Amino acid sequence: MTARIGVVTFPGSLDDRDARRAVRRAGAEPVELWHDDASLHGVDGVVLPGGFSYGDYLRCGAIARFAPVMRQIIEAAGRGLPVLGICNGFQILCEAHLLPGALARNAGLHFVTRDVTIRIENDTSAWTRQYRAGQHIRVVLKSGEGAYMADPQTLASIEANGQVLARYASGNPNGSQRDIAGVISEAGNVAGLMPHPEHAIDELTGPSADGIGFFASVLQAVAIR
Amino acid sequence: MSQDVAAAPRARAAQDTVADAAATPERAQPFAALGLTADEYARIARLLGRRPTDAELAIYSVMWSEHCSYKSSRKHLRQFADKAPATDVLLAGIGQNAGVVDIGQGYAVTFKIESHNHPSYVEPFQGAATGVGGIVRDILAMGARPVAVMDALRFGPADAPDTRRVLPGVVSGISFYGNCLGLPNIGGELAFDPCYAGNPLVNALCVGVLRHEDLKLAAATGPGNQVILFGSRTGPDGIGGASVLASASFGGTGEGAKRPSVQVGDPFMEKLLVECCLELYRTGLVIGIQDLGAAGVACATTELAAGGGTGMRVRLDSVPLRDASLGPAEILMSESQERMMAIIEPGHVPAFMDICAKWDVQATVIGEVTDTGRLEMSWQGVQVVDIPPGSAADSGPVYDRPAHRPATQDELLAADPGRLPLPAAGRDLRADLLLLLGSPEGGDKTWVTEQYDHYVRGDTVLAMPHDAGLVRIDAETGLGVALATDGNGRYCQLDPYAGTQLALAEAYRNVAVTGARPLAVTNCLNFGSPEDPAVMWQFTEAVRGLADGCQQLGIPVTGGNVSFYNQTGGTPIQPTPVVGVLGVHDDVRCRTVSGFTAAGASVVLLGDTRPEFGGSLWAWLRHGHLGGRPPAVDLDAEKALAGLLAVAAARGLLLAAHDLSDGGLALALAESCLSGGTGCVIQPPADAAVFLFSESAGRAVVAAWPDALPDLVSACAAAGVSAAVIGTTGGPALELTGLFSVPLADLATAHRAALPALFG
Amino acid sequence: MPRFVVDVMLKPEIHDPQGEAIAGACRRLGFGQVAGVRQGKRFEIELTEPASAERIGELAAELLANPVIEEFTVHPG
Amino acid sequence: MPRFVVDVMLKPEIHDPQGEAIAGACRRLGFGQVAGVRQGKRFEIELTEPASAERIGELAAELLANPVIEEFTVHPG
Ligand SMILES: Nc1ncnc2c1ncn2[C@@H]1O[C@H](COP(=O)(O)OP(=O)(O)O)[C@@H](O)[C@H]1O
Ligand SMILES: [Mg+2]
Repeated sequence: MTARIGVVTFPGSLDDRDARRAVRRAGAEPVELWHDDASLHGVDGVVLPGGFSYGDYLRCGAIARFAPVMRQIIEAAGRGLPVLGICNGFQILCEAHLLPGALARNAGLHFVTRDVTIRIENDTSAWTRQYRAGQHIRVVLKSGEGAYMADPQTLASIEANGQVLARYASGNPNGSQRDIAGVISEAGNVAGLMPHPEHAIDELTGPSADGIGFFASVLQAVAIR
Repeated sequence: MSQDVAAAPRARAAQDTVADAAATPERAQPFAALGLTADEYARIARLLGRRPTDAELAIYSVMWSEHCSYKSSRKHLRQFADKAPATDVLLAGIGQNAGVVDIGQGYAVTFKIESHNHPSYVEPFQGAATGVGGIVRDILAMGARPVAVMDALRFGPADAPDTRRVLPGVVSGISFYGNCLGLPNIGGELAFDPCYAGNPLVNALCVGVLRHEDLKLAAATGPGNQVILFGSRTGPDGIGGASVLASASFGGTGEGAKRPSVQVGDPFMEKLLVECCLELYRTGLVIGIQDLGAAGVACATTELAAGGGTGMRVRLDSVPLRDASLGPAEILMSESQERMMAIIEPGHVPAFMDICAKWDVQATVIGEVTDTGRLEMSWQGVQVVDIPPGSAADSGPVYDRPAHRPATQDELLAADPGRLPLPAAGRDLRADLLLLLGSPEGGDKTWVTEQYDHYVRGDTVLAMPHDAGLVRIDAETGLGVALATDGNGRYCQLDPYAGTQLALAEAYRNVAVTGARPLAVTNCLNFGSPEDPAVMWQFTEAVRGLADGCQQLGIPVTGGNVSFYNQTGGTPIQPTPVVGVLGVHDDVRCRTVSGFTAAGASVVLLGDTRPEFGGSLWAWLRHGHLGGRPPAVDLDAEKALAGLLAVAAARGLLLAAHDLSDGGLALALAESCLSGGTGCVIQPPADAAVFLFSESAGRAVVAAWPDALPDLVSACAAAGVSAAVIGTTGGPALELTGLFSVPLADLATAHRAALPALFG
Repeated sequence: MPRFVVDVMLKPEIHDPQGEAIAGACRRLGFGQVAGVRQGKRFEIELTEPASAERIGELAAELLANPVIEEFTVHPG
Repeated sequence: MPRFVVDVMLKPEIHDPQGEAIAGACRRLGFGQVAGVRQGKRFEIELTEPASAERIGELAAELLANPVIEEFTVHPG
């Protein structure tokens, strides 16, 4: 049986369609989840896609974290369900305190769309096991509030625990502390990534096909689980 | 301040009713302050057989404004229809919200470009943002899913303090609205000239996709059908005019002065509105639909009723308000953003409302379609409007304004650039190349384009820095559309007829270099005051040039927009028609890119180069010179070139193709080297300055694999396109043998420097 | 060190979609008594030497606010 | 109608690039005495019925500010 990966659509989600396409391309079955859903429909993993949920009014992700479906996701994440937040999804996971830290305004103050190279730091998570630690991949960054921030103790502890998922390796595009591009939860099932792997699954429309590994990884993780 | 705590409604006694209007024909009305002439006011009274009510006056004043009625341009724009080439691709044409073009496989696309120049000067961020919002709703109203946007921008000198205020605001406004809406920005323009200092041009384009059967029209049909207003609530946005009316009619409480003329955009609401409309379309319940843009409810109701040949009864007090103190005239004129109006059968209203509720979109029945042929509106029980809708929508005044070629035109043409000293030494040629490449005009636009998301939706095949944007429509077959916009104020200043054809030719060529087949045209005509005969001459020449050019190229104009009164004091901007060309790509996997991505390919210059420097970037930047004739136009040659490029792309002959425009071959080569990360070695002819900097039209530079070269050469011969092998790709530099060599790193530094240095 | 605070708010008649969205979120979170929210900006300005409130007002009008849609107040911080 | 104002500022130890850019712009504009600027948010909240400052503080802590990087103050408006 193929894995079923839910992709949440909040009002204002934009990359939900692309995330579903990536899930399908990796060989899993994408399941549309709606922000108002009271159930996760038995999915094996969840992607919170990029976009501007609720317009990103107030702060990115601040309003989305109170959506009904988030209650289900927070609970299931606690039981080990693999969850990946991409860009706005990462912001939502931080706002929901499923991931440490916060994402602040880019150092350059502008929205930045750029092809970036990131280095995978942790290759054991549910979302990165198809990569090798130290591997460089080319993906798309597109965000206005993508600067990863945490207090010194938090930074020290995520470094010590191996919770840094990936770092920018072609210059720091937004002022993220320690070049952090993504982090994972202590348990390793909840991941947040600022750049977009789902926009890097086909060289015709993206900078590479490197991003598919995130979706292929979760397939493997689900099979083992 | 909020939706729940509304101020007390204005006293109803203050309303000017239809009965009042009949009873008090002599009452003075502030028509002049609303922008109507005495003749126009008299014409309204004649049409109605009485003076208009205040609310009616509001409707006519906005519907008969230059912006909505095209009263100074209409007579000339007819040429687009009269001279339209025979074509079977047009499913809906001029007069609709946007033109619709058949692209095959059951798909159609609709696209249009529109200006938001004045608002963007007053409040750059919101002005530009709402410009994007408005054009997206136009596309949505045709039944299409918007799939991409573009922006053509022109500012005063890049280093002027006011440009530092306006440009970053405009760019972040476009970025904010387009990104938040989830529409990839696939291209545009960025130009600078002192003539735009007090009057920037902000033109936004949107393209949408639909199946043939999904086409929607703005027509209210079926008496008894319900009129539903949905989206944002109506507030006092952009109704400076209506407040004139309010203060004049209601004793001038001064309240009117507070009405803002700036609208604030809510892209989140627009995103919901887009998804909501598309879901509504899928149910098949929508009989007619219209977006609310300039002139708001006044425009939507009159155009829907006129379009359907019906009547309509509207209860203005049903319109959901953000500010309860608004009166009927203000509600009619409000330009609040993110609103649409639909016509629905009564039995389908609940289903309609359910879908709106799902998307959190407020929807309200505000009236119904009638068979009376009258547009009737009530407000708190009294009738405030009773007019034939066509009289406002279609029977506005049409002016044949005087047009005279200004005497100064001859002086301008006489200032021949042939007198300018051409560089000959390698050192000087190199310096001029770096001057162009390092200028805001010729430099890298990444500072702007990086703020735009071009990846969203995952179907963008080409965007900046390529010549045209290219989006995939069907992932199975590879069907896609390419789009480019171009305009050149300098050329048009010298010769508006030829200049407009050059803009058309450039956009056409930009689309063609990707391998796409040009299919249709949209345009945004940015000019000074039509009341100035010299400007009117420029305008008539430009329209004639575009209509003739499209006829010759065999591609119809499907729609567009006219923006007059672009001037500072008495000084108009350079005439700036911006032309958008749409092409179809049968298989986007065969697209041609603009960069040299590999070494060892032959660099071939297609087309003929003549010493043509009139209006050129080189003459302007190197000598501050603007004069003489613009490059010669040869549309048959453009057609031949485009045909050749499509064949070459389909047969996979090309590594790269890049069109030549501003800055000539010099800039094109530098751009291809930089975007592909590979240098080239070029063997220049004797007249290197002409070779490098002339802006002769109808040219492109391509790179072809050595084994494909014979094929390419024979295809060129067959198409009647001259082709000269001028060098080879490869190496770490842009080298002109015997003249100069610039390492790629130095090229890149020069290219990238200008905009970040100015704007941070 | 002398300090000023400049508060910049959208003029009351200007649409504030952001404030409306926040008010909606407050109510959904159980703060039903929230009638409306308007969101503005607060600038805390530190000076190397004293300046008059008028001077800071000039700064606000020129740089911190767009008087077409915003209004501001200056007070010592 | 009861009103509260909530001011939200980045914590002092968090880098505020926006404030820095504004400070630079101030100095370029001839306001050389500007030593530093920090930019935050100001929320004006209108209530249908009175509420305690504590209650508004809860709202701020839960929604209006992100305690990881921001701090806030509540005062009657
Ligand atoms: N305002 C803008 N918005 C989006 N894209 C832009 C803008 N200005 C320039 N571009 C893009 O930057 C690239 C280079 O622009 P330009 O040199 O003017 O192209 P061309 O000469 O082929 O018309 C093109 O891909 C163009 O679409
Ligand atoms: Mg080009």
